[in-house]
Amino acid sequence: QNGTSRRLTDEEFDRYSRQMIVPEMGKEAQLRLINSKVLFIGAGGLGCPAAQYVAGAGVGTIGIIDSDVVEPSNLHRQVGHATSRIGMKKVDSLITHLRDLNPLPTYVPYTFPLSPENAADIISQYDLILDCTDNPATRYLISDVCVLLCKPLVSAASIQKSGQLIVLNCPPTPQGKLDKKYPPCYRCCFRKPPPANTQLSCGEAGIMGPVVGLMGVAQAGEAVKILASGLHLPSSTPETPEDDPHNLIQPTLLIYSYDLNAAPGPFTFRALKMAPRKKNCFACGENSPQTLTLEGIRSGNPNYVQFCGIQTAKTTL
Amino acid sequence: QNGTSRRLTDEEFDRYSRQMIVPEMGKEAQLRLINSKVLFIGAGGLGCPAAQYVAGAGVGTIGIIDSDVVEPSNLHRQVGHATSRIGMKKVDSLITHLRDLNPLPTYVPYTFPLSPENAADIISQYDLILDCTDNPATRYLISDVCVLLCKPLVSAASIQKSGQLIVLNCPPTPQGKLDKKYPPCYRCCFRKPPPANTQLSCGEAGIMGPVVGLMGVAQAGEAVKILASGLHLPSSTPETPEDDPHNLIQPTLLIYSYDLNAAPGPFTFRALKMAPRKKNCFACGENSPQTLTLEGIRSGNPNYVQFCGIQTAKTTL
Amino acid sequence: MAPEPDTMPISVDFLGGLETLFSNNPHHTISLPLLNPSDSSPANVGFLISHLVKNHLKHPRTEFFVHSDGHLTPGILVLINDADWELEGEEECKLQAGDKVVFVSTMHGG
Amino acid sequence: MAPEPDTMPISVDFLGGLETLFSNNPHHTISLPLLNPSDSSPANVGFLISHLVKNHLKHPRTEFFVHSDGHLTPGILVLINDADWELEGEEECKLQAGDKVVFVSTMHGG
Ligand SMILES: [Zn+2]
Ligand SMILES: [Zn+2]
Repeated sequence: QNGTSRRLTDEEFDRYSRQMIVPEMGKEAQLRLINSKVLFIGAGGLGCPAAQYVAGAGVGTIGIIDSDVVEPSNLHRQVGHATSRIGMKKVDSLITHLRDLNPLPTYVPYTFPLSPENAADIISQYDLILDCTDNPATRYLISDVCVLLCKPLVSAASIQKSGQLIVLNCPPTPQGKLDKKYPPCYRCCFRKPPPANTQLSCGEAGIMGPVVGLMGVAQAGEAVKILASGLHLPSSTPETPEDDPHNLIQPTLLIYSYDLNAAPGPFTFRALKMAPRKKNCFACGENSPQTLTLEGIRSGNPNYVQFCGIQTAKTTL
Repeated sequence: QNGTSRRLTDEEFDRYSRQMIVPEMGKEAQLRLINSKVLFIGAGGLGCPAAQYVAGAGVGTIGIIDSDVVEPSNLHRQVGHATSRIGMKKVDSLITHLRDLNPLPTYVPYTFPLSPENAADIISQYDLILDCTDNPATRYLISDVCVLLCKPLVSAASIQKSGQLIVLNCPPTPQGKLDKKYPPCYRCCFRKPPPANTQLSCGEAGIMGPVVGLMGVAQAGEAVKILASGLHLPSSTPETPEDDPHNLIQPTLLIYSYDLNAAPGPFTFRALKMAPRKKNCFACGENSPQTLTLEGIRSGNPNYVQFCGIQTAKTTL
Repeated sequence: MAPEPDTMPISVDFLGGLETLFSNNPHHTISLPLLNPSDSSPANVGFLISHLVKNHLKHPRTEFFVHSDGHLTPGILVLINDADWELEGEEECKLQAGDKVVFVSTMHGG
Repeated sequence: MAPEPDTMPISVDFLGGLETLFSNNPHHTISLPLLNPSDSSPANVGFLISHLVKNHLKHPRTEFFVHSDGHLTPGILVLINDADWELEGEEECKLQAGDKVVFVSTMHGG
């Protein structure tokens, strides 16, 4: 990493001292954060809290992509927006908030939707991707491009009273590599999307603010630790899952279950151990270089909208 | 509850519709939130995210007490403040942020420290208390007053890479009542504070933003569910712990362990089942009406600072 | 409670919203017949799913759990004793007393 | 690994920051002698604590776990098989093979 040996400025030291003194953090980890680039796909219920803590921690470049505008029904949970910014593009509204929280990072706005045509160009410019989106078609697109570009992915989702979180493709591993056990991609874990008639958006099914908020903050937590500790760097000696102390090759799917009628209990948080990369995975498995390419994605193959069985990706939350 | 049968205004409906359509929420639960009063003790790393989601959810009256001013070293984790408000009282800074997120609640600022002299007067005006403070002396004071005034308490704490959360005294139960099993207070769970030389503040020991942020959002989640579902109301038929489906009489202590070198694993979230109210508890047990009174607290008995073995409560984070 | 004869206890968890289809309860310990009565074959996960639909699914919107053909709705993750069911033979995986099965609905909102 | 003779396996978890005193590992399965060699009494939680200090505590700041008199530092919560140790006799509580002991450091920061 270039730049992990420079001195911190007084302003950086003032802002980041409380996290730098945490054991295993320190100046080098802080400089790794400052030298990193993180992309948030979605500036809604997940993206707002996730971006607050990633910006606060001092990640140097923060890209945010979302085409929506702020609406009053967003504000119970999208805490990076404000009543005074209703009608503004969410990306611009969130960056307004983040810039006042921490002016030091470079903020890069993308006020149009992520698409098969533009995904690779945008994702290629970042070290780590946070999936904060709201529809299956975009989730499969993001994961596929992350596999092809060797980017780790922190994926979260939430609806009504439940949330999920998983760290994918970390450490990033070239497509088709299967000589040992490697970390899974989104398709390894979720081979097929649910049928269109069982896909509910937060607009239709509702969402509790603290549930999606907790998943967003947890996403930020994973992003900060991955970048600070260099877990996103290709490992020269990947462990076998039996002795993988990092839970990366067989990551846990974290499930948060919020029960309106009870205090936290044994089912509030579940950590389910996932399988490693699958041989037959369409995106990262043995024959995947024949089935999935950046060229193909750009020209409409696979067809994500058809795969997910809906006419247009839902983007309103 | 008065007022749970009125109509919602158009603006309320616009703002809260996405949470009102969640199963088991609905108009009545929303009106319970609107008619409720919540007190945040501390406007720092826990109070900021907790207040964002409680304000977003539409709780009608939000009191915040803290005597600190905003400093640059707060901003990596205290996401309700801003660079443009450095030097402002934290309470005023946070309310500025919350009012733009949701102008409908009534915000009540207290820009002085909570003390044995003023605690009962302030706490008595609220339905639910969130302990977002940073030192043991204040934590014992808050719990003792909550027991005496029959207020449920959502208590969280965090340092370095760990966080804890527990719902106490819920449903609220009069001091000294022990004919059945009842929920514990803070002293039931944590009988003695650690010695002064092992008490670390976030300023000295450091704190990761996403860790304290996650605990704050989780606190908001408990507050919203308690008020929306009426779990804070005295129960006419308290269950025995064996069949308590609410996890309130024997609440779980939730522990979050953030590991910089690993993705979430089986130890990331632990839910430890606590004992119910203890017979020998100084604050809520059998003989507690003789040992703990509001009069006593106001006149310096117990002496919280001496009990916790430090000259002055640490209030800088 | 004592187990019924010719049945075995199976621990079944529903997460990610699926619990709302099953009496709002995330955890069930069910008594599963040792043999599938339709063909007297040993109970497998496919039989468990049909047993759950018949005896425990208390919600009109069954399509969130099973297709009209009785197969599990795509997008639901199944873990059998902590292992991905794809590695265990999916619906063909045989069950034993005390096995733990977790059904998780994939979420997409944000 | 095979258990050593005259010892029993005890599951010990450290949470709330205590793991940093114990090789940064929140979970240990230790081999605890069946008898306390100092007085040949059956192993109890007090003996477990001294055994942990002697064999597993790898950190100079021992005062975060035990006082100079060998007793556990106040502010540490102990759960024995999921029950508050105050209800189990604290340091006097006898241990059996397979028991699960959790030590949690209380936090106060915010
Ligand atoms: Zn894959
Ligand atoms: Zn008590």
